[in-house]
Amino acid sequence: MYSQKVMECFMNPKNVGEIENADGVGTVGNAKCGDIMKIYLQIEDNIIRDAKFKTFGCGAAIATSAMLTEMVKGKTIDEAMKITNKAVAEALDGLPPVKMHCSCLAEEALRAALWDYAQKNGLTIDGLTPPDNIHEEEHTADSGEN
Amino acid sequence: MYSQKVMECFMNPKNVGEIENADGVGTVGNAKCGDIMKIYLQIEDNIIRDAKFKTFGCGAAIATSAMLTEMVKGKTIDEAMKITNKAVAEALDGLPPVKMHCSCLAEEALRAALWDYAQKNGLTIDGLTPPDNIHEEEHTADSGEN
Amino acid sequence: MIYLDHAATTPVKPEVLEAMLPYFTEHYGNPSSIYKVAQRNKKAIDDARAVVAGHLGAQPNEIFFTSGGTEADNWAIKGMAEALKEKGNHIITTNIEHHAVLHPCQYLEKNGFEVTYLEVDPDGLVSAEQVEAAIRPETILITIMYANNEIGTIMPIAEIGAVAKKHGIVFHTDAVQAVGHLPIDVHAQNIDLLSLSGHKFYGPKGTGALYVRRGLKLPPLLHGGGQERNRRAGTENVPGIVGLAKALDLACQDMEAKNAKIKALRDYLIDGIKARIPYCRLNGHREKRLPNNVNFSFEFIEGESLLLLLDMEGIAASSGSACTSGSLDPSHVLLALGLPHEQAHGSVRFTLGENNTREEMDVVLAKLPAFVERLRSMSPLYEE
Amino acid sequence: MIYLDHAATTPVKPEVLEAMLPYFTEHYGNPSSIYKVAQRNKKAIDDARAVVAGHLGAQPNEIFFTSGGTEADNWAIKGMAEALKEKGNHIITTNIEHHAVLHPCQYLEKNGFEVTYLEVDPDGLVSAEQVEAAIRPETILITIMYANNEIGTIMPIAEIGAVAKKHGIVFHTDAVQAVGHLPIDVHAQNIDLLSLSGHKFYGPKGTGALYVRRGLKLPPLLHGGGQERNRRAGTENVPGIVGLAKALDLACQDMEAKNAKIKALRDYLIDGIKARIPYCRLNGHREKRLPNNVNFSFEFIEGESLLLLLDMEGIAASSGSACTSGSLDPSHVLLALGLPHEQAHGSVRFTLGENNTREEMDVVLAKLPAFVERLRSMSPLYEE
Ligand SMILES: Cc1ncc(COP(=O)(O)O)c(C=O)c1O
Ligand SMILES: Cc1ncc(COP(=O)(O)O)c(C=O)c1O
Ligand code: FES
Ligand code: FES
Repeated sequence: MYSQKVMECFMNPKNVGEIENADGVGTVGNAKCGDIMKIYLQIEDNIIRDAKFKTFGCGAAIATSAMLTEMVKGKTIDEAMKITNKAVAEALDGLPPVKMHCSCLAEEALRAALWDYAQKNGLTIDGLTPPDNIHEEEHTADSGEN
Repeated sequence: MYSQKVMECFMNPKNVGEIENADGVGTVGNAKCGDIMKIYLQIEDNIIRDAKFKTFGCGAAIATSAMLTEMVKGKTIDEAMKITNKAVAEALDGLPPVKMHCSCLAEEALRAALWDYAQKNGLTIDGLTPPDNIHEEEHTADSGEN
Repeated sequence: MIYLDHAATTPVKPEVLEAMLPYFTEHYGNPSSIYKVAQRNKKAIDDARAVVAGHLGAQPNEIFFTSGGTEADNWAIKGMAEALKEKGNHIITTNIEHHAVLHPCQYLEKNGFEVTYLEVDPDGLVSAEQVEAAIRPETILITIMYANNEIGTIMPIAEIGAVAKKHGIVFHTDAVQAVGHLPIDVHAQNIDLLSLSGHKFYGPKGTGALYVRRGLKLPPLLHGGGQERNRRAGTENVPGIVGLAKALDLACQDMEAKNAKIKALRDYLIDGIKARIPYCRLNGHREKRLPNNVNFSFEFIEGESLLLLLDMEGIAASSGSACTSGSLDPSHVLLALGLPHEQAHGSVRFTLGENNTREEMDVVLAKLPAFVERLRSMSPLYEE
Repeated sequence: MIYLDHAATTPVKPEVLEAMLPYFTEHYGNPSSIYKVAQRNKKAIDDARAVVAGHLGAQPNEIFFTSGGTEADNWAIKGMAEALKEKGNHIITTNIEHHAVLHPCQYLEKNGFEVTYLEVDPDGLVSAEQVEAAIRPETILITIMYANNEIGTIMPIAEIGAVAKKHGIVFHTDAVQAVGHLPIDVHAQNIDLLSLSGHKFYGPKGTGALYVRRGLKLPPLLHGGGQERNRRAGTENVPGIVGLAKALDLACQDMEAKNAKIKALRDYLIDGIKARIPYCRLNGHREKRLPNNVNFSFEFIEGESLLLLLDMEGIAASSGSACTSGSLDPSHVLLALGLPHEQAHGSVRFTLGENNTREEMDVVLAKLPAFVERLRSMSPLYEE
């Protein structure tokens, strides 16, 4: 089901953990949906120096968390803002269709963390809107119970 | 599907044919149903001296015609009247359930021939009622088309 | 044995069985499961779907696997009726469909639908004009078989498809006798739904598929798990699906050459019977006919007895009659052609397969006349 | 591989496959045909029917073969609803049925029926008293599963059957997880309809059966040819039917001894997990439980990730969740037990089979704690 890259990122995920006194923290999803993603950013001079995550979720959720945190490190905020869920999925050599929403979650978590940073520092970031936890759509899957 | 006995009677049926100037002839069934049975009897001194048949019908119809005509030969009319379709079926080591009606047809044909004989000779035969060609019930079968 | 009942069912080809075998004992995991060993089975199903789609000119996501032709027919007809019941309640079909189509139609009639059973001509054909003339504002479905299972007549499917398209009416075809035997292109022929059954082309029994044109909303017939993209519930019959696809693939290889060969045998048998046996009638269209179908009525005799005699000589054929075990019920197809009852009862179908030979036809031609004569001599209907 | 997903599906046993093989390529004739070579297949089906009937305490003419458990469930429920709709429109079931029961019920709700979904207790049980209390004058059907597929809880079927009988209401049970694993006697247990599925007891996928008590008028779900005494149309899947019967026969041999062995392994695994992993919960009843079922919720982690880690070590298990590929949809069964969503998401089912060993359990017990710990360390919900 998952690409080898996803499995690699899942099995040996980078950036697991928390950043103490992080400059921005974003949490999206909720336990009811079975997915919670929490991203911690350390930002200095407009540059993301470090990123870590904690995720309660499926394999894709963990892999995208790991990939996304890896991708943003060293980027400016504007550059980070350009990272889409698609880019993360592509970096993972793709995700199964029913798992694309897990990458959305990652994108949302990043933006929530950036929003948190902006709020704390009285900044506005171009194109950034407040997080609203909309990860609620139904997703149907091609599988049965047994 | 059929017993060996049925197949034997079907493959080498006795008494196929007509009796010229038969003393009694009975025809039952109709082409619409796919079954016509015609039985010819030669009767002398109240005894059935000869019996023959012609049948348009399935294997069971042919086998029961052959068996029935064989069974009545040499019997008195009263004895012949006691031959039931069940007896014919038993003599054939049984018939598949959906084929029992074919043996009814044989019984009916015999009675029709006896009726014909009685009519021609102004007799009444105990228990004999006029033939009425009632071979019309639906029969369902355990099989599919393909 | 000389097997001449390929329209009833075919043996599974050794290559097909071989393709299936690993999925019974080795790759048995449930395709919906997450672990790797099951993923292989998911891929096997996806591959099979692509193969089936390819041979119909369809897309893989337009193919849904079922337990056979009957389920596919029931699903297409009852499903479309349910989906479109607000739009209308009229269905058009023919009077020579397989019971897997007729009986669902009759079931719907008991539930508020109206069904027009178009009458075929003496060769078993309906025309696109007949179909068009029967269309009403409330017509929601046209279901007409691709080729008839008893008499082999091939319907003008592309023309009917064009009429259906012109009027915006959903068109289903029961192609159980055609798939694997005739070239099919659902898009060129404007077919919206198509039923097929694996065991008619050397695949396993209990397998089939329904093609559903993308965008058509067909509700499930079997509700349950989310298999087949939520459209057909039930743990997938992986070996069966793999076998169906393999068989179809093989059937479509060199289809033209194989058909030419079978057609030649068919015509040899038809001409031979006509030349040897008086009072017989070839049922079905002489040209618009499945390459493997021979169906004759022999006057004055009944089909089952003839089948028994043939069987005693190792020749397996079938009666024209829908149900072989009761002659009170003659074939609705033969009656629809206008045959009198006794002729409908006296019909025999020979359906050829890839492995039949000219020698086998010669055996049939050598035995058949005497068998017919023998039964005629017992028949009260036959007077020389 | 350590296969621990036998409730999802089982491999076909070599003896079963062997019994099936001749019917693919050799004895392929259509069982409805008249010729001798097909009669053997008819007999094979009759024999299979007798075997299945025997193991359920039923009569052969009460057994109808289907394409699986899903079809059997759909047929029983929709069929009885159709047959009895003049009598009433109320159905009683539970909130932990398989979707093959729940979805037909929901379908019927859209078509004028009312369904009571009895709430199970925290162990997954309903009581006969609950059933009785839910009965209304218009109740026409009670459908309650024999044993649950996720948590293994075994329902008090005989008691429910007695209640149904007392009130003259038809009782169906989805026994897909029970047949071949638990002793069943439909007459002693007052069961009117019972669904089973071949691939749950080492038989082939795509096979199943419905037991229908003699005298019950159940209209067909699949209309068409006259197979299965006019109740279930479609060319019979002869190898599948033969395989199902053979598998059931083998499953019922030494059932008690086999169950004792599996139960011991099950309990070893349950106790081992409990001893090694904190914050876990065994789902389902501790005693009234399928001999092969182990289902745990591990707090703070999500099931799929755990399954992936197990899979990497060659351990095949399944999540408690109905649909493994989307965690937004937690198992309706676990939620029905009263589990909070995050625990319902964090469940894993191990279902054992005849060939699992104690060594395999030891491997699972050796790996599992570290996997759970690893995922917990990534989880935002877990604070030591
Ligand atoms: C309890 C239960 N009912 C019904 C089914 C459906 O059976 P099948 O998938 O064979 O159609 C299953 C298994 O999938 C099951 O576990
Ligand atoms: C034209 C036609 N339609 C439908 C069917 C039903 O297919 P199955 O028996 O595989 O369900 C058959 C064959 O039996 C057929 O010949
Ligand atoms: S986070 Fe992967 S399924 Fe929702
Ligand atoms: S005479 Fe045999 S089927 Fe009617």
